[in-house]
Amino acid sequence: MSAVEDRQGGSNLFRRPSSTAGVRGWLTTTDHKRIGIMYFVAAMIFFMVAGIEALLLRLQLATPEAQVLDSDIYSQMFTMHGVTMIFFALMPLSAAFFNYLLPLMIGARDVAFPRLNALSLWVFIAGGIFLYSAIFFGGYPDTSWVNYAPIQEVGADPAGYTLESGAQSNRMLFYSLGIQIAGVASLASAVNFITTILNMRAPGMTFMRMPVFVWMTLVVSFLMLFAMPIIGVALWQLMFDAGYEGNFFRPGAGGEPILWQHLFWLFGHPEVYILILPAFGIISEILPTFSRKPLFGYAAIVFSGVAIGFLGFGVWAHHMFTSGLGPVANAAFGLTTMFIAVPTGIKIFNWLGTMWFGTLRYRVPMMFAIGLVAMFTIGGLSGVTHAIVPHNAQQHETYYVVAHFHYVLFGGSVFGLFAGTYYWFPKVFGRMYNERLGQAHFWLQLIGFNLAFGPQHILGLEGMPRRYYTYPPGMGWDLWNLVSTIGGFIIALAVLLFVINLIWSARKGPAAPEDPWDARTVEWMTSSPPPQHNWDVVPTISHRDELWHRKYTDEEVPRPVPAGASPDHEASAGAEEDIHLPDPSWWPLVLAAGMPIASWGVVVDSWWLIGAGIVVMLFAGVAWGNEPATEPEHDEQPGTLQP
Amino acid sequence: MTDTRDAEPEAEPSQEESHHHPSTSDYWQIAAILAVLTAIEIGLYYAGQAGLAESVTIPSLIALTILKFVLVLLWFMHLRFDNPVLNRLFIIGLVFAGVLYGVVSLITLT
Amino acid sequence: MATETAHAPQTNFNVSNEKMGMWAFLGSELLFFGAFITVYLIYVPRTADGPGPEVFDIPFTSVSTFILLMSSLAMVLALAGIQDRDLRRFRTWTLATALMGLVFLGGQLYEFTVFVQQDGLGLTTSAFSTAFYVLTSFHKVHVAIGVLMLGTLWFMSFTGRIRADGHGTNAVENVGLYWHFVDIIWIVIFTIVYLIPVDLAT
Amino acid sequence: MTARRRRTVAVRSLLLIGLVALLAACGGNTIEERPLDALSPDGPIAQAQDDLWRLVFPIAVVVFVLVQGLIIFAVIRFRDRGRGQMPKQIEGNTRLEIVWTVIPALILVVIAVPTVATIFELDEEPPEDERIDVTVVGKQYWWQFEYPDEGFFTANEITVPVDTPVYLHLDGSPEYEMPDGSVQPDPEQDQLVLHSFWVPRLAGKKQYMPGADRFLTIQADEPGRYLGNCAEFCGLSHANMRIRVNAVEEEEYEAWVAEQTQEAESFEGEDSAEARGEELFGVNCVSCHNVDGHPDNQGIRIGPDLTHFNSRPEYAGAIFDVEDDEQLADWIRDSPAEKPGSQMQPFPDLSDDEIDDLISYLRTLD
Repeated sequence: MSAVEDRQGGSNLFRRPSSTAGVRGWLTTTDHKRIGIMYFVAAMIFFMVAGIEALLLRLQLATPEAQVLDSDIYSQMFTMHGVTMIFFALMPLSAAFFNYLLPLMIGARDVAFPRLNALSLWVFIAGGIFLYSAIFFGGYPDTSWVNYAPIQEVGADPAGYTLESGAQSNRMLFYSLGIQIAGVASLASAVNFITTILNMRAPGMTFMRMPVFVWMTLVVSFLMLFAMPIIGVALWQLMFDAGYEGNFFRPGAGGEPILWQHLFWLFGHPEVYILILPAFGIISEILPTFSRKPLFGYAAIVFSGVAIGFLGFGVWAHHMFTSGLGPVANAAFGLTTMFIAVPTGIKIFNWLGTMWFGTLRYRVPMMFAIGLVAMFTIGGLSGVTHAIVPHNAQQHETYYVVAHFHYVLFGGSVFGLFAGTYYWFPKVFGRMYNERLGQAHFWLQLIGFNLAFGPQHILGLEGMPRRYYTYPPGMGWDLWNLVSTIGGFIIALAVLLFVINLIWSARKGPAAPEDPWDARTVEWMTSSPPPQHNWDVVPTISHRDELWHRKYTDEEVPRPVPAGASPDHEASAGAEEDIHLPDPSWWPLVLAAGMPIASWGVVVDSWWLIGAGIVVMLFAGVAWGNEPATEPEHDEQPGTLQP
Repeated sequence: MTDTRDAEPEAEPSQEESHHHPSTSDYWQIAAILAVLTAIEIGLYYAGQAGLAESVTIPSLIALTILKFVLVLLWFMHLRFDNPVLNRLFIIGLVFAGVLYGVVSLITLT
Repeated sequence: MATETAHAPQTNFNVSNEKMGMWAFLGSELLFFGAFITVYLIYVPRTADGPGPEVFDIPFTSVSTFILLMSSLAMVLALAGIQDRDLRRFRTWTLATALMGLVFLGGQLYEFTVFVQQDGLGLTTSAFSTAFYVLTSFHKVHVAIGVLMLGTLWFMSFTGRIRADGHGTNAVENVGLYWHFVDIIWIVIFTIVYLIPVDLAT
Repeated sequence: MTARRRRTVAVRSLLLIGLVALLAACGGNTIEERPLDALSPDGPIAQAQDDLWRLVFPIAVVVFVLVQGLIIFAVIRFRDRGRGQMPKQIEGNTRLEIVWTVIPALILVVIAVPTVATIFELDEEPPEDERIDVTVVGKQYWWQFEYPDEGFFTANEITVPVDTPVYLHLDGSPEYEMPDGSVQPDPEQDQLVLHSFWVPRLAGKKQYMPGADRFLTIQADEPGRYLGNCAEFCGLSHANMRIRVNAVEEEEYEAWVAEQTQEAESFEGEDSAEARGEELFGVNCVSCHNVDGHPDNQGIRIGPDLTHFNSRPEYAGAIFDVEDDEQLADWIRDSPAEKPGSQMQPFPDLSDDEIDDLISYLRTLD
């Protein structure tokens, strides 16, 4: 009876897939680990695309009055660089880690809603494909990722002597709909991860025993849950303005342009923490492992993370100090912004405390983790200088700000995410990465990064505004721009080494043991790579660093626990559990496919195409509702399926 | 092809919850109260049209709306009887929405 | 839908994953509607010399509001039906809920056509009109999705996914939560959009 | 000294020399070579902002050195020396937590107090009888300046007296008095977008917000030509929208104002290049440009007011030299090709002679 919809679907394609092999197995998978890997691969592709866009920008700026890109292409490139990096590279890279690690770290077999998880992945990919299809409809969005009203109403060339006005409104629609689709994916992930963490922890895994990475995932999920709707509304309104001549942000008809800035930054500032907190979580796992010490001040790090999350909603107007909010609002938001430095400082000092008196082993993950602490500190300090509101009027919209947020997002997020990639690589692929290549990657990236973004501090303070496609000589900007461009290409080389290392090692690297780093948390207890069901027996948690306590005695200077005496040996003697895993499904993929179809309908103004997209989504949604997550008739055999 | 396996676990919690569930007559009573409150709201609207001061009608309308909101939340949505964690999820959203949008309106309108 | 947790009967909070996920989602929805309502409130006086809130037909909207309010009652009665293992009561009240939802939608759409054709209040007339139409349409889309979910539930009671032994109760409960949420949002919109601003505008 | 040691020393010295040379190459710049430098204030507003920077930057440097020093120390001191030693398992220390919560908070208080004070201080409006009012409208992609008290307009370039606050009204809903006395909204009212007015050495920036009013005070201590830019993305030629502030002594300023209030000379009825140019201007240009004194002037301000075009050293958002006839001819013929997104329509039908005549007329507008 439960298979009614299988027969309804009719065609062979939509019969419920039962095999996990081949391409079809990946397309229909509901396994959080496979979804995590696909998230990573797709996000890395977007990361490199956005990186190439950045290189083009840097080429154009390397010398004054260069002619590499014209103003129009330059505007498209910097807009797409920002949008892609934030919504299609960094957020999904974090989601890749959440997906893969979260169930393993809390001792679950999967996330709470496996099909919703697959939906998030496919919606994100559909959004990316949709956004990049803009090239066929008159070009990419070109009014910057913040897209301040009312330029989004009139386009980058209102006179229309250079650009066609129809193409300009299409560009705005791609901006609006592309990010909205990505937002749907984030919202679905947020609901999924919150439920998973709150509801599906292993026995004994109390909140204060959760790894910090899980805590940060929880905070980030709440940030997404409450921030994504806000940008969703703003983008939805923009869609009506750009596509249907609405008046939300049109001053002539009573619209309020400043409202866009409010809605954008109400989302935009929590978004910064959505991007950075996962990296904080990752290095809070790596630093203890490679220092062979527990995390210093676990509770302080957790609560400062939660505090950053909350405060993140109370500082949005510091992006708007020059928009004329008045002295009271400016003072209030200046103060909250300064205050947020306190929990951030607590984190930095606790990481230092973790390293202090430790036995530090410099493997690649650890180097990137220390790199994050050092580089993020610089970004944090320039952040404090932004909070001095009067001087912010000098810094705002200059390269000083560009330098600041690249120190936070590249020096912070990207260093952290790369650290995590190296750290969990052996777990995911069962093979070790190449250590020497990894170290070369680290040093190249550290040097290239500082060359690229360090000089931008100076450029900004010397008065170079952002988003200029060209600049005249004689401003004192020539040298530093050249240095910055050279640094950008060194970063590109470093990332190339990274990708080569990953691809080569995933195929040819030496086999990795279960626990190559002598780590502390439970994901290292299962095999590398983990079986599809994650655990033969779900671990029972009795300590914060559960695995460490199973391996070492509780003495001040620990000794290894004698073989056979650790509790997991006792546990594994227990009876086999009856394991039911979610079955694969086509519906997440089909539902996701409906979204770009309807969105293309909006762009070409075809109600038929919009309708078709909606019908696809509704059909998939109803079929989804009628399909049980787990088919009752076949049981997975533990250990038979590998991701 | 019967779903016996997934029937068991989900039947369990709902049975457990049904101990606290209000009866159908409770639901009818709540609905009646909601209907009356709505009638009062509409009455207030017309009273306002007829000249009743805004300082009376607007606060009363807001109070009645909040009352209706809470009644549906607590009774129809069972928030009164369910695990407090659900309560919190919703209330965080409510507080965020209220405070953030309140501040935005304040800044924009002044 | 209701069976995602089949392999994990015990959850940490003793609440089904679906219910917790639904509440989290509803918490998020508050920020969606909150933003639309805020923008509307700011834009009420900005009619750009076009028609303002005085075009609203209070008696008509009151009736459709009342119908939506009562559909919430039908929804809990449907849930009570399935909880009491009474499939017939469940089907009757589910269908009643969906029908009341449809009546509400029809009334709203009719009201829109009146505004556009008789009062000349188009989407592009002013900031006020854009904010009004987008806010209420966003709510209408929610009602329409709710009606569709109710229809699916009703259908599922014939395919054996919802049964008299209580199987599928979780799904009914979650759709119910969504439906009531859509209702309470309308409670707020009705007051803020229809009952209050006329006073402010005059 | 071993060969290895010598090599290390040599490498280090080279690195050091390179670093010093690099710093010298940039740090040695005079202010003329960094005309937009935000850390070289030349007026009381920019000075007040810079004072805060001078307070906060050293604090940031100290924290930077402290944290990076601790990291480097830990990295060297606590490295794994391969002795297989196991460190003590320290979970945390409440006293330390309190210390590194309270100390940053105290530092922030030190920063916060003068910050808030300066915010309110800079927000004060200069007294009406001591200031000069200028109304600013951000167009795409040039700045329109109106001296409302004296009743004339300029573009991209303003002249102000030193030591006098200039109160800029960034007017988001501009209106103009027409020749017939009526008041009309800006013809491009619906096309206005965000800009940001920024002359770094005189004051921090402020957004130009369509539909709203914003105010900004600037003031110069010394006579000079201060450069500025649009700082909020406004379209294709965002990078080509410059600001020039000429600060001059009081007498010079008054002379300049007297000159700017003059009407343009008319050549009606003459037979000269200027007269032909004036006529061509009347046919092609007055529908967008205002020239006080032109016989066909309609008072329309879509493009810049050209009454004193030739008195401004630069045009087109202050990117082209006004004395370059060839450039000016190209500009008139097809301005969007010269400056992306320019809103001035191309005039492909004007002959070379006609353009020469037009330029001859423009040369008289000073």
